[in-house]
Amino acid sequence: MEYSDKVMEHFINPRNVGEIPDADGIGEVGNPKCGDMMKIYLKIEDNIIKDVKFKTFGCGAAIASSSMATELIKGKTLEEAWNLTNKAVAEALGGLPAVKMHCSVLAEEAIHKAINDYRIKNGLEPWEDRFSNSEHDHHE
Amino acid sequence: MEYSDKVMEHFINPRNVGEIPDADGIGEVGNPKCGDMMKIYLKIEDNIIKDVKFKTFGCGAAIASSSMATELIKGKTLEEAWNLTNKAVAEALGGLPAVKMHCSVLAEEAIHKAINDYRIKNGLEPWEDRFSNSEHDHHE
Amino acid sequence: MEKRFVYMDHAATTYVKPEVLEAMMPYFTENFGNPSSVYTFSRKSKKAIEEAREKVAKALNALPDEIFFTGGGSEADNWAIKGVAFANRDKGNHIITTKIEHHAVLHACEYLEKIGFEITYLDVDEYGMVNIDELKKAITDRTILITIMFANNEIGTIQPIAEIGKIARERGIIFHTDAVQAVGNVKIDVKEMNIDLLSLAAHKFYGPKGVGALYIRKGVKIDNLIHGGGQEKGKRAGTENLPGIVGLGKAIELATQDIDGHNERIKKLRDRLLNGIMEKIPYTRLNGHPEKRLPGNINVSFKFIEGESLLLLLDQFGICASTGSACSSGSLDPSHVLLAIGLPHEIAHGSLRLTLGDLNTEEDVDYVLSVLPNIVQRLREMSPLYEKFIKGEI
Amino acid sequence: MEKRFVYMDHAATTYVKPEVLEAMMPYFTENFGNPSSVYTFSRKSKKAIEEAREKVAKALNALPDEIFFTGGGSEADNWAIKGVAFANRDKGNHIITTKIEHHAVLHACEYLEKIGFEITYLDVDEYGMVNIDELKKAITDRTILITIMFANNEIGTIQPIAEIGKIARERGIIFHTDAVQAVGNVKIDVKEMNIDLLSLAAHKFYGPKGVGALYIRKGVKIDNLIHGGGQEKGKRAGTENLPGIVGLGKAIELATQDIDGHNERIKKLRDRLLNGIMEKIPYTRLNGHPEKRLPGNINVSFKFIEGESLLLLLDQFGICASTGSACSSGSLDPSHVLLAIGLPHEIAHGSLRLTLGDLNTEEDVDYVLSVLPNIVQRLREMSPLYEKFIKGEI
Ligand SMILES: Cc1ncc(COP(=O)(O)O)c(C=O)c1O
Ligand SMILES: Cc1ncc(COP(=O)(O)O)c(C=O)c1O
Repeated sequence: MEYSDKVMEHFINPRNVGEIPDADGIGEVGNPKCGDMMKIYLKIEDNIIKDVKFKTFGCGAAIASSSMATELIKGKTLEEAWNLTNKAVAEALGGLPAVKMHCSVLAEEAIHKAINDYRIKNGLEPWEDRFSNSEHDHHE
Repeated sequence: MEYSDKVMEHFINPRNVGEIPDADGIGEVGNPKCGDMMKIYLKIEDNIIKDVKFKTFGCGAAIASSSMATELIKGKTLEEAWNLTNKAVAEALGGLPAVKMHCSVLAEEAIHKAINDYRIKNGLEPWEDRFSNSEHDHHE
Repeated sequence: MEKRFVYMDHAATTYVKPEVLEAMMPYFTENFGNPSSVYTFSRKSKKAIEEAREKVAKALNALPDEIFFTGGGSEADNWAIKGVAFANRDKGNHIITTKIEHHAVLHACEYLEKIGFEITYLDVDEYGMVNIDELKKAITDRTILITIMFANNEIGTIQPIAEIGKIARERGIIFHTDAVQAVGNVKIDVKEMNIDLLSLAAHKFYGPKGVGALYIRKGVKIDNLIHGGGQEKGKRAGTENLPGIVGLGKAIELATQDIDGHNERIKKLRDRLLNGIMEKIPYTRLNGHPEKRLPGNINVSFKFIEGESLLLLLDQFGICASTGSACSSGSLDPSHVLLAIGLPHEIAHGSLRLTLGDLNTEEDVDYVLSVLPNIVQRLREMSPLYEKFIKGEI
Repeated sequence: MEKRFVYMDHAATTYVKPEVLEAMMPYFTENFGNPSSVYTFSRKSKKAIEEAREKVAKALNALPDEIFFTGGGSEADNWAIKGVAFANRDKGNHIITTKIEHHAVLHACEYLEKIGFEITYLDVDEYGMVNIDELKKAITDRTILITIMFANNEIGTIQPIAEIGKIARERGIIFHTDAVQAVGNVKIDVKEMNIDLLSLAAHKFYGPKGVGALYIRKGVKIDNLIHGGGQEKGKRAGTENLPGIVGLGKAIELATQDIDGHNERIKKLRDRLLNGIMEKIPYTRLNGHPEKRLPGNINVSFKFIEGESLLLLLDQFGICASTGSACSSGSLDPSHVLLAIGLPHEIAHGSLRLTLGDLNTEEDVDYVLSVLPNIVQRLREMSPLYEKFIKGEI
């Protein structure tokens, strides 16, 4: 289990760390019991992600995935952001060790949750994803 | 399993190797199947061992025991020679490894056989020893 | 402070001391003879092994005949446990151990469980201590083995081995202790402590990796784990790891010649570091026993952060350490030891083990103290748990 | 001729080649990190181990994932045999082996026999060759394992491994071969030869003692022998013997890079020695196969004399050799291998094994030829058996 240079770079200098006090959408996933938890804040204008911040409790891969995922959706439309897969996050990081792939899943999931949070707050139907029907049982 | 200097000395320069063509008593013990066999030749005059020779097929301890035992009985009376125990042979050799103690037993036994061979040839009762009733089952 | 290399993972493994390596060197290319051979050349090999055996025996107050060299600590543990179990099956099928053993013991026990043995895994208290009354209660007339570690590799807690040994001896039960972490750090006397079997590994006390030993008290019934040639009095087959065994002998001699002095030095450093951490970093808890612990061991949990990311950042500053977080090993649960002492999962994930040893200096300690608080703070500022805590949400 | 030191016991163990030792050196005191650790420092350790694994895989035409490091050849043999037996007990309890295996295999099998497995010990012919028809006949539908050595350590005979592998594969039986003596002397291709498990030990090919490997073909069901930590993909616990593994890797690379060239050189020396012995010493028989034998192996029986005394006298002249006589080992019977090829006990007692290797030169050979005939003659003149023979009594 060794991290790619890209993972390490994002882990050591994570982009978009922080909170957005007046966020338009917030998504929190994971469980500290399992060793990782991710919270994503979105600032949305005209269907575009104007700003994004995250806070993550977790391993190097979790932090790097958060950083990369937020970078990848910044400035994108909500549809584009929704379609960001965990695989794309992992690939952008130069790959993740097999046992750490779930960290990229967490990032995808957190973005989906934040977008749906925004949609619900704005009276829109939440979109359905592969995590919709069940709280993703991470590690259990 | 390491030999004492004395054992090595007697093994490398064994005393009394050879045959006595007109021996007065000959004792052969052991079994080549078991890896050792010893043959002792005695020349006896006036109840004294005037000369003794041996031939041995066997390990270092067997050869050294033969050499030491023959040295110890040379010039001795038959009674003295008879009373030479395997322990005395082993001690004179500075000790033998436990797994090699039987080699000194072989020497005691060969001397007894040679003495009794002499006694029988001379119409005397053979003496009894601890090996009398059974061929000593060496290794079996 | 300038970046430096600070190795604080001595419980994982140690470097080989130059004196130890020096002692080993002649046995690779020069005196390489097989100790079992007849010729003079191999006598040096045999002698070297017997000298090493005497050194190990002396360090434990055992007889040289009771020391058997192995390929490491795990082999010694497996041999002790499976060997006793198989050899004494006619007497019973019950084994008592604890929940905080090293995996070499735990998984050997679990294997036996699968094939019909019954294992009692004793609980430990919040400090990682076995309860003697519970041990006594667990004993049945089918109990053939008690295996309890001398000192824990994660939290450093030292068990009351002499007490346990006494109970086992009184009840006629074989007692094994995994002393892989204890040798060189705790005074061990197998006779006085009534220990029947004891495992050790050279690479935990500045000897080479890949070699260990099992002390087997005379008279203990035990099957072989590795059958074959007549080496080690027929109890452990395989051409002897000659340089490794010589290294083990030299290392145990060095490690046990002045345990008090060594402990004093290491403890002083350890306490300076521990006090500094507790002072500078809030929301931190010490894991393991406050006093009855290995001299070089620190195990702390920092709330709101996860251990692997902590290690990675420490690594950026040249600091080598370890954690009980599952995230560092790719396993699902955090350390079984931290869970056994009652830590909630999320706290267990935030654990950091720093194990000091002969490589460390005061400068190392001060360097870690200059780096660690900032790293913890940085990770906390990134942590949604910390955010909730600050906001009073948890 | 002047007295010299002549090591002709390479089958017992070899010295560590300087290049091998050099490769190992950085991993004792410098790059000593535990390969399982998270920090950068330990990455060198991990990388070194993976490189060694690749070298072993390459030498056998296996995948790196199929190579597992052990504490030596005996551990590898025990693991293979017991591990397969326990993991496949539901399929059957029958194991086939031969009468000439190394004790690491034989005694592991005998242990299994005691606990309910059935073992067939195949006979061999006068050259030490397994009979393929007998092997086929021995197979039952309860047969779970065939374990037959690649090359014999005493008489050097090389078995038809590819043929055996084919039969085993066709019948769906797991096939293990003890290749401890074969590596570096015979070309091995585990895929082509249908080998499922293969044991090797570094100290037989100029690597360090105390480290070996087991090749386990992907998909073979096998239990652990040593349970514990997750090292070696969870199959063999214990902190890795880092320098040992690096040494094994380097040694196998060197040993297999030019097997043909190596064999040609060693065989030439061997044949010069063997021919000299046969010419100069009457009443001598060659043991083992005349052609299908290890390039460096000579095993002869000198009638009328005993092996240990022969070794001791050779030792006086600086020559290191070995014998199958019980007298050299303190055991009751001469070598089980020599008995299995049909030698009478007394002939087996007079056996001498000379195993040539990289240390040997033509001068060595000529020196042995100048010394050995006299020694044999001297012992014969001391032998009552020779006396009887000369007198025509036997
Ligand atoms: C054929 C064979 N198998 C197994 C072994 C055992 O190897 P080790 O002594 O390294 O455990 C040896 C050598 O001793 C051997 O020659
Ligand atoms: C307490 C304890 N037991 C057993 C072991 C296993 O020793 P090794 O890794 O040398 O096999 C270790 C170390 O890893 C340990 O700390």
